[in-house]
Amino acid sequence: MSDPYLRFDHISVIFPGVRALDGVSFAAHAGQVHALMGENGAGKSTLLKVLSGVNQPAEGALWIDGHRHVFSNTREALSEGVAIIYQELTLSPNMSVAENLLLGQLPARQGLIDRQQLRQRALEVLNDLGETSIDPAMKVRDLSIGQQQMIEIGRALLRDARIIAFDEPTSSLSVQETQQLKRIVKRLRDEGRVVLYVTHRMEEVFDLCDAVTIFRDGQHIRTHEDMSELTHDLLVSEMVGRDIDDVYGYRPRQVGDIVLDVAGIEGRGLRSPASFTVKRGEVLGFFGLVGAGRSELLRLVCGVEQPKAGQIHFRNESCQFQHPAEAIRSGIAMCPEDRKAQGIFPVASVADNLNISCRRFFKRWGIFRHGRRERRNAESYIQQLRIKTPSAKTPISTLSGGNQQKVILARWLAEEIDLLIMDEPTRGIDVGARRDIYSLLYDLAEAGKSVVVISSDLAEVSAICDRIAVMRGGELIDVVARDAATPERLLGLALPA
Amino acid sequence: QEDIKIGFIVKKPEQAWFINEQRAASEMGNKLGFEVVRLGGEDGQAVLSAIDNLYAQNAQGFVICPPDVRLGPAIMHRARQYDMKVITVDDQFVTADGQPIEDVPHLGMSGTKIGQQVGEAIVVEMKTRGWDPKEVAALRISNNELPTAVERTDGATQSLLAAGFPEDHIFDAPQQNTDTSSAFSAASPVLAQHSDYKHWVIYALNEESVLGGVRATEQYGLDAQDVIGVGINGSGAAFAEFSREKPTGFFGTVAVSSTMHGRQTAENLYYWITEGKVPKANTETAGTLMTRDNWQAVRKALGL
Amino acid sequence: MTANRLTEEVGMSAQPAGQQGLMKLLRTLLDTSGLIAIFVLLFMALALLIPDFMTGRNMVGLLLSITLIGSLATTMMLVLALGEVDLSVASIVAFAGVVAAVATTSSGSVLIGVISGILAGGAVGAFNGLVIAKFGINSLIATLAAMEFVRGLAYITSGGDAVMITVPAFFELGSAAFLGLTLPVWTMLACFLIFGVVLNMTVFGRNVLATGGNAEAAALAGVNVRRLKIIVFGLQGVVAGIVGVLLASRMGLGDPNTSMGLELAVISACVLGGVALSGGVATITGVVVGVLIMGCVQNAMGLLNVPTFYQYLVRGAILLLAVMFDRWKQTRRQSH
Amino acid sequence: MTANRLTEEVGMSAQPAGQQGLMKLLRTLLDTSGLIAIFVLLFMALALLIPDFMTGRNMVGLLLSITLIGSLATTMMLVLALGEVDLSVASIVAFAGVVAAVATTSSGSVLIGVISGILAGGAVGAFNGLVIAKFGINSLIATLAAMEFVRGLAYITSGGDAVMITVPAFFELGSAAFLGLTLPVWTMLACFLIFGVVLNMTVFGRNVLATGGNAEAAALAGVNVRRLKIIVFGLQGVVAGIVGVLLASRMGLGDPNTSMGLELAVISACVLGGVALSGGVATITGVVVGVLIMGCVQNAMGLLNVPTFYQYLVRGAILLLAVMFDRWKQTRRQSH
Ligand SMILES: Nc1ncnc2c1ncn2[C@@H]1O[C@H](COP(=O)(O)OP(=O)(O)OP(=O)(O)O)[C@@H](O)[C@H]1O
Ligand SMILES: Nc1ncnc2c1ncn2[C@@H]1O[C@H](COP(=O)(O)OP(=O)(O)OP(=O)(O)O)[C@@H](O)[C@H]1O
Ligand SMILES: O[C@@H]1[C@@H](O)[C@@H](O)CO[C@H]1O
Ligand SMILES: [Mg+2]
Ligand SMILES: [Mg+2]
Repeated sequence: MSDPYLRFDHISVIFPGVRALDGVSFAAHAGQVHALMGENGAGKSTLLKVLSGVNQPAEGALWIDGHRHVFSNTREALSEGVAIIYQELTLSPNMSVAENLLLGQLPARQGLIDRQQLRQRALEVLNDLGETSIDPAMKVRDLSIGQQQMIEIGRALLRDARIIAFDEPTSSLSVQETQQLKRIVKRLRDEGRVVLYVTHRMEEVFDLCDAVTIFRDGQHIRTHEDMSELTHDLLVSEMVGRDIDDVYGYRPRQVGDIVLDVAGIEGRGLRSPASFTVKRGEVLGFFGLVGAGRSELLRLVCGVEQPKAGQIHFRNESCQFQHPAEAIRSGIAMCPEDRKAQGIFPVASVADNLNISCRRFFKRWGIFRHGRRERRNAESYIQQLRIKTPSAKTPISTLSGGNQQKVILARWLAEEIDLLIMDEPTRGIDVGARRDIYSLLYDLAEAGKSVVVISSDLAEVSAICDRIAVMRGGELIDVVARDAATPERLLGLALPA
Repeated sequence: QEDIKIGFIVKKPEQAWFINEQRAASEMGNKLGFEVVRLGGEDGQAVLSAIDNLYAQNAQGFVICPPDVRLGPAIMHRARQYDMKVITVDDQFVTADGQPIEDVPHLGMSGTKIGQQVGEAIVVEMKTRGWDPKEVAALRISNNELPTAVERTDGATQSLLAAGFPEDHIFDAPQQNTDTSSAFSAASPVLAQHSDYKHWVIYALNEESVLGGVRATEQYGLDAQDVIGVGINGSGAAFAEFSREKPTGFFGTVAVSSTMHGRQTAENLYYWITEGKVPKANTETAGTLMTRDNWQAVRKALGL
Repeated sequence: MTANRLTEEVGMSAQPAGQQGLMKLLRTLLDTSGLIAIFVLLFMALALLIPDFMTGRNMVGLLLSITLIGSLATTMMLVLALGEVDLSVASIVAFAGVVAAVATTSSGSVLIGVISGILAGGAVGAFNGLVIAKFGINSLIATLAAMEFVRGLAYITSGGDAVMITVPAFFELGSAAFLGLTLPVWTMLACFLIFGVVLNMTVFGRNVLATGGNAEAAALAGVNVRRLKIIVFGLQGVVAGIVGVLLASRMGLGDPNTSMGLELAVISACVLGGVALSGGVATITGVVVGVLIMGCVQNAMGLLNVPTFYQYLVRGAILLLAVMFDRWKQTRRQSH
Repeated sequence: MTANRLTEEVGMSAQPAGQQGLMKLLRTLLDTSGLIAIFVLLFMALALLIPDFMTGRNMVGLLLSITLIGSLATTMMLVLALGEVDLSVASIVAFAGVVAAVATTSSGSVLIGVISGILAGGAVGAFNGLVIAKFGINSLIATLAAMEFVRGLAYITSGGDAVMITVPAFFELGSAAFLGLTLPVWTMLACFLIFGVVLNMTVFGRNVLATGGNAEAAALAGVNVRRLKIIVFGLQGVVAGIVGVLLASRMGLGDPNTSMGLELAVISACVLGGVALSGGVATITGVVVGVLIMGCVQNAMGLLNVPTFYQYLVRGAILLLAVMFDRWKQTRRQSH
């Protein structure tokens, strides 16, 4: 093989209390899709941030095309032909799609923006991304998360970079959009660029990648250049340091009476009235493409938004929640899909993020919080979900994306409620932790609670749920029992007719 | 004999008037051998803190121009607690029923009287110019939030009315601040509304505000000959105007010697502390009309 | 809404075509840009109800009275669009005026005076920008400090008293007229134009908005956020300097006490004009309308002889109502 | 950093145990909480350099001089922690004082006066909260409107002149002393204690911080954000009401002109104390230290007879330097 185009040379990155990367060295070649894999907090994003100049290594350097670099800001990296799609969305919500796509390189003549060219280039790349329904003049805040993710990708494409890195791009993409992305990635490879690809989805690795580098605890474990000798089990055990036979580990159980009965509900984001039920001890899945209206429907159920029509009965009582607080008090809670915007309190500690809702169960004299119980609660979840954090007092914003997601999940798992709605719960979570989370969900169901899981991950939704509701374009199409829920059937229902 | 230290607390320490006053007091201190601590007291809270601060420094008394004349009882309460002697300057304390507090020595000019002087000066100049009262309007730039301002403009109004100026020719322009540009903004709509008058007279609480009114008349193309503005104080704003090449609508100002006020009150307090000589209960000073013709002489005479 | 529909129906059936067109125009205006509609309605009401309002001299006076707020609002718009705020503008205005007065008087040259004043303003602005961009200090606190500091400098430079200007040419600057409008008015109009173009049509302006919307995103996309901030605060300083010099020349003196509290009026005008304090949202038409609404209301209160104390109530109420109306429009549009 | 390490080594080897302990204490202090360290150093410097500073009488005066800012800063801390701001506090102080004075004088009862004043403050605060929470109006603009409006109310209630209080018992309220400290001081200390506990030890306080950190997330996590905002602004109003009543009682009059600009001083103290204007971050010790630093500096300038104009410079510079130092500490800690 030719000389590697990109080489990481003994890179170490140190944050207070954490050695995020520890002398990492490996190389990636031009015309290669190189997967980076590892548990949450292993250091994948940090490595990409070194590549893009956001983080500076304490030691080590990058070699690009035979030249040594240590970037001190993103502009330097961009000018050396490095483009990164970050794990968290980085868009300016009130600006147009076109401006967001070309931010940092807006076309201009004598300082004045060339509107025509701006629109033209935006249209081209949108077309390329398969997002033909998006108008370049639309505001980014009016797009769904999946569409926003595609805008991020488009921005990187417009850079015409030699090195393109994707940090979990598919975690918020639908099946369709994922297909589109794979096509783009393959094209980039064929054009002879270096593509780095971070993901937690096994099937993508085997489907798309030419090499895999595995990290654990900030250390480089191994780089596989020959995909034929790599098996699923080997990959998992190298990543998490133990064997996991079946991630989903479905546990059958007896379901009880109807707990939640939603009848003819209408509201924003829904095209026609929707009806469904949830039973005691059941795990109900909601599958659909991005924008199918799943989040909207369940937001109507738990008081985030108010329905325009229809009835909701919870435990045989009619209810009309004006606010999530009311729903939570009645025993329904929803874990939101957008971690950054709706989930975390960035400056607050892990413990505060975790205890925000459940602390009402152990407050003292009606108003005072119970410091010791809160600490114990936080520590127990940190352990159970293997949350990688220096301590419970660490600000959550310094955790890796997946570990933040675990904290948010723990916030709701700690709730003693009867119906838990989880919107894309395992987004960005590693295999090992997913297994733990599924098992906690089954525990809840076995204890007589009910769980609703909204998921765009076809394999997940068909493996862990007892029944699966499928939505398409704002309509609830059908509810399929587990036995009948083959991936083909679900996808057939979800795709536009 | 221990060192003598007195305070000099003023309500607006940034104003030229008070700067002069405090500086003159310090000069007197240098001459007679006592220390003057210059402090600001922009509102009641700040005044009481200033007094506490003086007490911490072992000052034996203070001269004060209070931010509100009704603060008298509270200030005196504190001063007695600390056994400090008090003299008021410029603005005199009043009791709840509006009567001056007689047992605190005072030196200053009455707002009403100084206002009346302004009014009289305007009346005289109107006669000199031979204006027909039917064609004259008065622009009263008012500031109802400041009691002293009200006294002054009311005083001027009184004199005008007494001289037969028609009451319905007096128009209010309430300003939001005490500076030139706020007076300008306030004056503009009033002038726009009453374009039918040939001559204008302008008065306000101080020179800066009168100047703002004068600038507004210029904006509407009124000739300097058709405007009589008379200010109060005798500060840089007036000197600037008088030293311009051509006369403007700013006819004159009633100047008062801030220097004398500062010097005199500091001296009185010093002798009160050292020799037990109680100052006169109330010394009223008067203003001098300063115009383009005599301003340098008056300035010198008043030590401004 | 019912009321609206009613008006429309009446308009359709009974009224002549011209009025019908007007009605429709008004409704679209109200629907698309609430604030402009408020302003148009307000202006028409004032013109009808107050006899002296629409006179030429009142309009000239009105224009002149908003020059300070108007000029400063254009660069404040950029500052706010960036997600920052500048509390030091009023102090800069006073300081620049004093510097210009002192420099003119001591050098005898108007040019030197004007340039020193503007440079003084620009220097303070650039310093603000540097502190904020380079040290990451919150702009509210940095400019609050500058507000104190620069006011102090103005006092020290002037010795506390208004500084007289003895060079006659300096006064003429502020009253020099062209097509019936004076230099301060032309300056304000130029600011509207220039910064309108800057905001909407230049890369710089779009980068300002993007940075205000999401500073991290802009930095990651290669926008030089630091330089951007320094330039924007510098511009704000320069404009405040120009405003200060013109004010000094109009008033004939450099007054260190001038324009207290002006910063809040400028910020109000911007926010009234739909500029988001959180950054990322701003339009020049909004700002112009915000300035005009505030100016008209103040002018009308003068014409109507509203008692001072009630002027406070009116100003407070107008501000609140206008912003509330704007919010209401937005939620209405969203729920359509 | 090298300098620091040097000091440590020297400390280790050559100095006696007591001093070594002190050195170490100072260094930890400097490392963990920059601001407290600044304050301790400042205080020691003032005590050493200014003879009259450490006297009992000066300390009592110092404490009394910070009661307004100190009391108001505690609830402002909650408002800022919520990611909001309240510019109307100074107007509320004036209004509450006027109301208390008028009510006492007309009813002859101190109790009625005090209660009316506090209620007036609380009502304004609750109204602010309602407008902000219910209509989603930006708090800066809503409270700016309230600042004008309420100041107007104060003028109207009082007729523009300060209202003197004729009931002697009212006068005594402000000077009633216990253990050598007067009621305003005790009130401030109580505020420090109560709101410190509220912020740190109650569910309410944590919800305030969470809402300031991410309001949408807080709402989804079951926090009733609207009610929270109304309560916090209401509390701010009540405390401003109490402060206003106490001030009126100390002055013997309800002055509609009092405390102009106090809101900015209060916000400065909070920000100096490490409260983030973007919400979500606040500590009571920080706020107390912020208030103390500002108070000490002002007090020392009085004792040192610093000329007024230079006081502006000093205040501005101290504010900027303290915040810059704090930032520097943070980045230093991060890069370790
Ligand atoms: N700004 C920061 N400050 C402190 N610690 C940080 C910071 N950023 C990352 N870390 C720490 O560095 C480690 C590696 O984080 P990184 O984000 O690279 O993980 P990752 O492999 O991308 O994980 P994930 O799969 O969850 O995204 C984590 O332990 C994280 O807590
Ligand atoms: N902020 C918004 N403004 C306008 N329309 C929106 C907004 N967010 C979502 N929508 C629209 O609402 C509908 C449902 O969107 P949403 O993405 O929440 O569906 P979903 O099925 O929950 O998908 P997913 O959870 O996978 O993102 C879509 O038509 C989408 O375009
Ligand atoms: O406020 C005024 C001041 O401007 C000066 O004229 C002296 O008297 C005070 O009352
Ligand atoms: Mg990551
Ligand atoms: Mg969704």
